[in-house]
Amino acid sequence: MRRTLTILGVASVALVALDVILGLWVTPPDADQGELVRLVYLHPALAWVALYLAFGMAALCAVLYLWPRTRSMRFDRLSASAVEVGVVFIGLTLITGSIWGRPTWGVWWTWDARLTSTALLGVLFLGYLALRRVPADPEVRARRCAIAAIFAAVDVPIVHFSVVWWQTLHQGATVLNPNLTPTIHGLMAWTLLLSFIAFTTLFAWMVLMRFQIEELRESGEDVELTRALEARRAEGVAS
Amino acid sequence: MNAYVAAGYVISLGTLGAYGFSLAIRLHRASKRGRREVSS
Amino acid sequence: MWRDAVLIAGRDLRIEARSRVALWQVLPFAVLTLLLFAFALGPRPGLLAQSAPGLFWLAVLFSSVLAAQRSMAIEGSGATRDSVRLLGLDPAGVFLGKVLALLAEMVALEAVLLGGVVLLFHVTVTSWGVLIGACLLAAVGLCTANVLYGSLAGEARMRATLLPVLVLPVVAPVLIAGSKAFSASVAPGSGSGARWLGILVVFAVVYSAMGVALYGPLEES
Amino acid sequence: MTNPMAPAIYLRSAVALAGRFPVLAGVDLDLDEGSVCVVLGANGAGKTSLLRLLAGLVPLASGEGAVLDCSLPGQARDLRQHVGLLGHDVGLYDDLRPAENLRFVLKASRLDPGLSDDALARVGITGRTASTPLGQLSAGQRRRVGLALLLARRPRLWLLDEPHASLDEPTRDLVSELTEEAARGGATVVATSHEPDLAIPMADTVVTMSGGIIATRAPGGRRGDRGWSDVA
Repeated sequence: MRRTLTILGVASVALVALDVILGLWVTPPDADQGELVRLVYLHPALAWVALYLAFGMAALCAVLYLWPRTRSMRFDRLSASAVEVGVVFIGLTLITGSIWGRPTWGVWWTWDARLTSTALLGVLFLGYLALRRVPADPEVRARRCAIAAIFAAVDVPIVHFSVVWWQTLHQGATVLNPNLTPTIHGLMAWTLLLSFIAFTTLFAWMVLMRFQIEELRESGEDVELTRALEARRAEGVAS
Repeated sequence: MNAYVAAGYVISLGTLGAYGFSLAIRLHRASKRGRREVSS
Repeated sequence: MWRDAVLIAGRDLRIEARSRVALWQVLPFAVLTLLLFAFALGPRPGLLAQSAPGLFWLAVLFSSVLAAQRSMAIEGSGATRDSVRLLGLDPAGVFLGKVLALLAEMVALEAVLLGGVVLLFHVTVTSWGVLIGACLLAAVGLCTANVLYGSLAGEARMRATLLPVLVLPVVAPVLIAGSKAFSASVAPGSGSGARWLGILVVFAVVYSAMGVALYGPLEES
Repeated sequence: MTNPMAPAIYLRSAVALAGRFPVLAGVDLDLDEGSVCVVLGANGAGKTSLLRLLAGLVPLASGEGAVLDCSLPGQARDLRQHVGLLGHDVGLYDDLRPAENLRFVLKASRLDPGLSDDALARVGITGRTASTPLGQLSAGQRRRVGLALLLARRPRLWLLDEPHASLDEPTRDLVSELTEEAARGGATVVATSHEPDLAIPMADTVVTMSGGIIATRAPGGRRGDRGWSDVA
């Protein structure tokens, strides 16, 4: 397990570094957006990891945990790790999104459909993390969190449609905000693809690490359990 | 280099770096605690 | 399932009838929020009438969370929870029962708030059908989500602060769709109300189905 | 009905957890149908957790267990309907009147709600006390309503958590009387207690718990109607 972690770690750092070098220096600036387009090698990849990868994985693991045949605490830990890393990525998606919006629309935050639903989902999963911190029996906490993850995942399409309809009526998405990912070709397209791969690997590395932390913490507690049993019995004999 | 682009990259990479580093530390501490439990 | 639902709803409503919490605490809170909104936005009638749809649903949303806190408090913790779990009720029935009881309170609450908005904010509603439909559908959605997240939030001391954090982001689409449906019912002849009712229907159906399916494992915790 | 030979309660090195702490650390217990068992022990010895395990409310973390032919932890849910649990807090609704509380529970257990009135009469909850909300009754009166609930539901397993605690003389006698009546009627009774002088005379078996396990086991003072009693 440790070996895969280090390999993944090195790979993700290398890929991200390559993406940054290509994105910042090698690829040409865009015709109308100029240098600003370089954010395209960051924002879409972050959003893809945050919205689809992280929360898709969290929901999938939650379902697997709730399904009696495949129930195991590992899925609960995987789900929680995916959410925690996912929330970090969602934060960055929002930050890079609003940085990109500032020069184009003149404001840090616009009620653009994608930004709004991303923010809402971010808050939704902050609720998951809040629920996770509630002290409870591990199985009970796992069950609650799994159900919360499924609720959040089910809410994604509802949020998406209601925000998109709400937003288009509001100020017409297509008129004001140019498509965030301008049509690109050649080296830029390759770098964009690279950015997706780089951040997916980074995500995998982080989730695995977070998962390993939970595993070690859990195994630490199992060891303690056997010692706790002896201590409990000794307590009886002593009294 | 456009200021916004720089800000975007610095913030993103900085946060990811910091978070990755914190994960590494927590992992190290957890594995040390794990080993100490088993050995003692 | 329905037998248990009626039983639980009866119990909750009887407890409400005895303790009158919804009547003397949640209702004043709802009306109070309307006044606070008016104070915040200033007395100019045009502004209030224009923002009335949003304000109405905000008042409904916050009151629904308050009412749900109360409904979950009935479940109690410790001994009361144990004794109910010993009765072998069908979890889906318990869920539907609690939703029905909360729904009764919510519909009454919405009626009063609707009166308040129309009077205080000088709102003239043209198509009442869309508005009433939105209120009922949204109430179902709100109640199902609130009961689900109420049991998810678990013990009382955590729930006071955890329930709003959990449930409000989830019911945001109800707030959006509700407000849009309300403004559609106020603006003469604009036919887009149906779309928002569609969202409310989907929300209500999805959360009712999930409640019936997932309330069992939830109660086990 | 359970075949007479199989014990109503069978536990082998049963472990139950509260979070990470093993409240029950390997309990071995055998009790026959229709017998009364009293569990003594210091606070924190795990008495209440044992009752909740027997009620199927706490999962059996490890070891073997079967109560009223329901194996633990798998059939805990089916076991619950046959169990009556009465703790310090009676676990009913303070806003409702005693009769309303009982009718709710009886209807939920698919029993005739009419049973509530004579059950309440049997425990002496009548007249004005019967029509005041449970929240305004004294601890003793609330305990009586709890007992009335058990009488009406007639569960096959009675689990009483310190039934005599903080009760006046007549109510204590009522508790002992009803427990005896239930056992004679074929129910199995397990009660924890801090008053050995009250508990032992009404018990077939007396066990003491400490540190999450059963330390000692001895026969109690109750002459089982089966006429045997191995005088240790």
